[in-house]
Amino acid sequence: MEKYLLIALFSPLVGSLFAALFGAKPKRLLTGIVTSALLFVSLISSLILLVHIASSDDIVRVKLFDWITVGSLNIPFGFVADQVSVIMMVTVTTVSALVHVYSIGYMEHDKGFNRFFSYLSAFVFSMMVLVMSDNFAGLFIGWEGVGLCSWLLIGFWYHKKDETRDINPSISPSWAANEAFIMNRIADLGMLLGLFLIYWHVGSLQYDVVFAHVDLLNIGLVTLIGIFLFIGAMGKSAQFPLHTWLADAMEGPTPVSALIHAATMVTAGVYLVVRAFPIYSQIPDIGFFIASLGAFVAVFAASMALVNTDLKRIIAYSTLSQLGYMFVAGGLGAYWIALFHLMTHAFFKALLFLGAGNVMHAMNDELNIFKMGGLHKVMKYTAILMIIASLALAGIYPFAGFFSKDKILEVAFDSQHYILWFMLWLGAGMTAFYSFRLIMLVFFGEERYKKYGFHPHEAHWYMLLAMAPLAILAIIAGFFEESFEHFVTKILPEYHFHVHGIVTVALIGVTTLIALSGIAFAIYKYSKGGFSEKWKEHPIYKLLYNQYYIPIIYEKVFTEPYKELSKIAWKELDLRVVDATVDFIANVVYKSGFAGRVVQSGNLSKMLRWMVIGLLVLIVLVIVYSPVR
Amino acid sequence: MITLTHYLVLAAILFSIALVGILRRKNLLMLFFATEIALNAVNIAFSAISKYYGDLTGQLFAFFIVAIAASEVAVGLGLLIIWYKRRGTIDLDSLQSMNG
Amino acid sequence: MDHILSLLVFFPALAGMLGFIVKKENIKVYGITVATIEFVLSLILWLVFDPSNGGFQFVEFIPLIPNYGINYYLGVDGISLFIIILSTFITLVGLISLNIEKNLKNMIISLLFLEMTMVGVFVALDAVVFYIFWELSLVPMLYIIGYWGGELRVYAAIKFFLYTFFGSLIMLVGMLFLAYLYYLATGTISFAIPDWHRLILPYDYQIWLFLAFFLGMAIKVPMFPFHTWLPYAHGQAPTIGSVILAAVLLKMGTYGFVRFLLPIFPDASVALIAPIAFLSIVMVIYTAMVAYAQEDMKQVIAYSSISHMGVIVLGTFAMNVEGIAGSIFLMISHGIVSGALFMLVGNIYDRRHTKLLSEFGGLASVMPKYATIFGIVLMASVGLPLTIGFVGEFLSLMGIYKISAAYAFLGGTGIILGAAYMLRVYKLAFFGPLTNEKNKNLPDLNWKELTSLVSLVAVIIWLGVNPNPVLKPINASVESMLQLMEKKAITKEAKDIFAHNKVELEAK
Amino acid sequence: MVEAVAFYLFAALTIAMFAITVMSKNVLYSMSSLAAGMIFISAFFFLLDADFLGVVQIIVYSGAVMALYAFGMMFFDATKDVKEKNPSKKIVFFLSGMIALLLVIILLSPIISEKVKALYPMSEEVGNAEAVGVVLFTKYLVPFEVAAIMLLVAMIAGIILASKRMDESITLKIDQEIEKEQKGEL
Repeated sequence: MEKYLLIALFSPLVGSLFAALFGAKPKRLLTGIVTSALLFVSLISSLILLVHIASSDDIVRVKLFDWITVGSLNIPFGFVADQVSVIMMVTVTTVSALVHVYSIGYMEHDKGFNRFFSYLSAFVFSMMVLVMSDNFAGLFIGWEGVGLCSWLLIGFWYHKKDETRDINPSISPSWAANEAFIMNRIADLGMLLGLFLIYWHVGSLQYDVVFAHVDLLNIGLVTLIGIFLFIGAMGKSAQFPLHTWLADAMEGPTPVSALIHAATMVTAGVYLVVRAFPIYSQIPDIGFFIASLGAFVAVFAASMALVNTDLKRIIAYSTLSQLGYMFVAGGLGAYWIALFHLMTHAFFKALLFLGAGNVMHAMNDELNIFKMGGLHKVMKYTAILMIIASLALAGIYPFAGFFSKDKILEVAFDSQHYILWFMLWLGAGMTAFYSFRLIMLVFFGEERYKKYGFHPHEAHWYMLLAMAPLAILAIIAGFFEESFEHFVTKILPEYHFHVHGIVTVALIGVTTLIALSGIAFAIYKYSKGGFSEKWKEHPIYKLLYNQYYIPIIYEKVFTEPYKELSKIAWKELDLRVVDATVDFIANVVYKSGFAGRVVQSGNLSKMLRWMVIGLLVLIVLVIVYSPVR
Repeated sequence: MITLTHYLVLAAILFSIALVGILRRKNLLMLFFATEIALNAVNIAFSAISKYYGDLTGQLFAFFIVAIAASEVAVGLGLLIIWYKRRGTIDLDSLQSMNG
Repeated sequence: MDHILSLLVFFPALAGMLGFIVKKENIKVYGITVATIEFVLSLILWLVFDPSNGGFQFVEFIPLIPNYGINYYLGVDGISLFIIILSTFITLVGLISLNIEKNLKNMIISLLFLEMTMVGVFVALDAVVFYIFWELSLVPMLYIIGYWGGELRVYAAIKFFLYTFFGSLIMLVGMLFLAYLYYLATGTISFAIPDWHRLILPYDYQIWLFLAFFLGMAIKVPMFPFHTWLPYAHGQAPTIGSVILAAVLLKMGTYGFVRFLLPIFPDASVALIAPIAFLSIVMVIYTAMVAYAQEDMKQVIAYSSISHMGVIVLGTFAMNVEGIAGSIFLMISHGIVSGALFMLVGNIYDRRHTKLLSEFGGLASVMPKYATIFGIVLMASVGLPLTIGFVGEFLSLMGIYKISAAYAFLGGTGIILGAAYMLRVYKLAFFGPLTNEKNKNLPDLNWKELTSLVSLVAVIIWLGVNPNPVLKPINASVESMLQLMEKKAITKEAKDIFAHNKVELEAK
Repeated sequence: MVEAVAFYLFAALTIAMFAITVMSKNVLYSMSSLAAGMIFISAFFFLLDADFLGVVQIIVYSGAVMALYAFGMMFFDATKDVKEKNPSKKIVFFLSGMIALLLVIILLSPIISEKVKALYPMSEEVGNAEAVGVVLFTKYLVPFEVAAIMLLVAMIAGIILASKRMDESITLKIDQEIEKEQKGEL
């Protein structure tokens, strides 16, 4: 089985390096095909591992060689395929294999075709390292690796120039890429500190050693570790206040958004919390904080999605919101539910993004949904696929989202955090509304695109074909709930519900109700032409539309002062104070040399006089310091 | 009784006279003379010490000083003559080309 | 093998002397050949080096002035081994990429001479020999900056020389006094560093001597606030000068910390952790900010060098194996990475004769190979895992975390700020539309530049993925050094730190 | 007693002579008094049992050196009074006076003579000249030879310097003249 593990891990890397060989060359279809094929190899290996583990409960471990050995620190390149990581592996490889196939069509006219596949496969490799590593350091490698690939891919169209926020809220791909990288770095520092803390008190970064040892540590320490690790998770999963990069990351090509910024990378934070459950289950207070933050983000992000006009940004906010849901589950100790939602979300959100990609492709990269409408006539399949995804997202039975999301609400209610439950419930309604607002504005209603002279067309058949499995999974994944629970709770703790029967049914009913009413409201409102223009002047609309002004606040509070400060540090402090002091000392020496130059007038009789004065001084010294007294 | 100290004090006085000459005179020739006086003062001191410690080294030192003084005079006078030929003066203040 | 160190030290200089009779057309080939032989010699040294032995190996001892304990005393341990290889490697790579027309012969001869002094500093086990090489290294560098530099070269060269020279003189006084103390303690004078390592000094003396040594080395590092010579030197020096300055010469300072300060003055080192950590943290954050404000590409990298050196110093004063070994590894990785960065800036300077960021933009589309290599090196510089930059930074910060979490946090902000200024440079130079007409037809890297850069990139990735061959010898030497320090410690504070500066499993 | 009388007499004479040397405005007077002072100094050497040195003093100083000076002075206009613009005399006398005073203080203080051990003790049996000769040609042979060479060199140097046609010597031309020459003005 070790063989399959290594194949699953390294075939994306091979694909990436292969594509990199042609990096700067013109498009070669071969690179797309090879990388996709290798990802399918990886997918199949992951499935084989899944079946193997499911059938035998045998955890596969591989240790390649030692990475860092210093003092008592020993970090190996160790990989493990257990119930949790194999689920992640399957999810990641499934979505990425399909996205690869899809990208062959999506990127067909792009100059950087080969480069794109190289980056994309490199991303998959990093993600596999992240999920398969058997220690925190390996996780960190993947963690940074996906950050790097995300940077490369967000900034894929690096040649675009910077715009003002009014024209493009993300300024430019390269700006967005840098923002994402730096934001993640902030969180990574937290995570690094967490690793240090673990190492100095446990002496190892191996999961099993650390988790076996957690019980022995005092609770304050565990709390601190939990906080530090969660800071890392906050960055990668774009939780408030480190969330702004995710919406801006939509500057990358859409398959990237589907794979990285919806399905896989952003869920790494959730994965970390799930993976580190022995730590988090020790510290329910921090868990509750995580859940609260998650619930807040769920509503906060959904509210921004309500009014946005950018096709991809809406989906990005919805991702953010769903990540909030996952953290609620993770924070409240329902680790397997968080993981389950992570998986179903990966499927339907990737589907949604790929659908959005089709639309963009059809509309020449136009993103404003108010310039679309009535597209279902030309893009029938895309419309169907996106509606399936939206239904799943809204949590309608029997789509996958229903099962996972509903469980999270149940957990919130069951653990008696009714406020959280209420927020999530509200979020569910908002989710349903904005999803169908998007569907309505894009696919139905007046055909506004004609006004702008677009000629939309359906995407390639293989792009649709690539989306089909995701659609199927978005529909049926929910029915695997029981077996999923059974499978992962071999590692993860079970969540025991206290409420049963009628209350559960009522909860499901209430939730479904708000989701349905959200959908109904959206359909009703937008079939009639949407909200009035006056609404756009409303302060609440503006607040939401401008993302609560947070990006601007960040710019005013952090970015610009930092720029100013660094200018001051350089021009005022470094040049005028530090360097000037050095030069001043040098000048004093230099000037005193000039002053002393008078002595060397060249006049011999003066020199003689100096000589005699020197002699006198020496004689005085002889008398003063005479050894004979 | 004449002791070593007498000689040494005499040497010191002579040396100071030489110093006066060195400081006061601007004529290079006079400076040479003053230098000779200083050397002689030291010679006296050496031979006095030599005598009172019963050691010949002092005398020999004085002897070498005499040799050096002789060479110094030979070379110095040569240079002085050249200088005088070129400048028409042997005033110390005319030696200003070493202005720093 | 007995005299391999002497061979390593003097071969380049002797070959450099012979270089005077080599024809002008052949001098470059000659220089590269010599540097290659030297590099191979250093690799042989590594090959025959016993990684499990923490002590000095290949020791050579010839009495020079036995009455004053001054001897020709060479030796190498895990701490110095890789810095030696770094020196020879960087010299070789620098020579390959050398792109100078003016008086090439003198340049190559000075480089070979410089190589001798660099290797000499790292193999010297006698303080006098160390000091001689330490000072001699200034001479070729002064010449390189002063002759081949930019407009302000004379100012920069003199500032570099006088500033570092001033520091070294204070260090020299410290050395003399230390030898005198050794005399008082044992009755014989000795300048041998291993002898000094065994000397237990009273606390007061330790503090004063520590400060004397520290000042000399801190200027070389350069620690804040003694850093202002560096931007000038880098700004004016030719590419090769900057490469060697950043890659190796700065390491002399931090190497001195490890070789002199820690083992000779363990108590003073422990007592002064806080102020030094403060300086290093200021250095990390402040210079990172200054780097962010720069308009000149090379200055960004110059300041980034200082910022990274701050992390090295932090790691050194972590007083545990992880931190010190990490800081030594970081010295090597910083040497490779900053060398590569300066070379890259040199490449673009050769093409455009400007380093101003405002002149560039969108270079990624005209020079994809260049952009790729720059990207990889940049990522190594910001410390991405699986590149050489991560290992050292991770270990250094991990080490200092044991001393204080706050130090680790503040020093760690360097990884955020580092990403900020490096990505800013990358964005301004490589991203965005290609606006400047002059950039539209820039040629991509030629084979000469590619050879040198690819070899650096190969090292960056190889040691990033598999740092253990390097870490193992370092680990052994650092461990034996720490044992020595623990044995020597006299103050309670120092004893505490050495006793508890390791992983301690906690039981509830 | 005789010794004391002789010492004081010659001391007074020497001091007087040298004072005249230093103070006189006329070079001829100075030189004459210097020669006289030199001869008086040799008296001290005889008093100190350094016969050889005394003889050398008279021969070398009063003979050779003074002759040199006398010949040298022929090049200069020696009859004129020397005109000098002297700086403040106060400083001169103050400095010299202070030095004299301090030297006297130093020399008056007791010297720890017990520790001094003669390297080349004087013997009563042989004469001074003989003893000096023995030491000079054994222990101080090399310095003696060096001194001889030095004298030779000085002699040659003196001859060359004084005899060369100075107008054309490049080595001693001052910079301005060289420049002029280069410009073709000379």
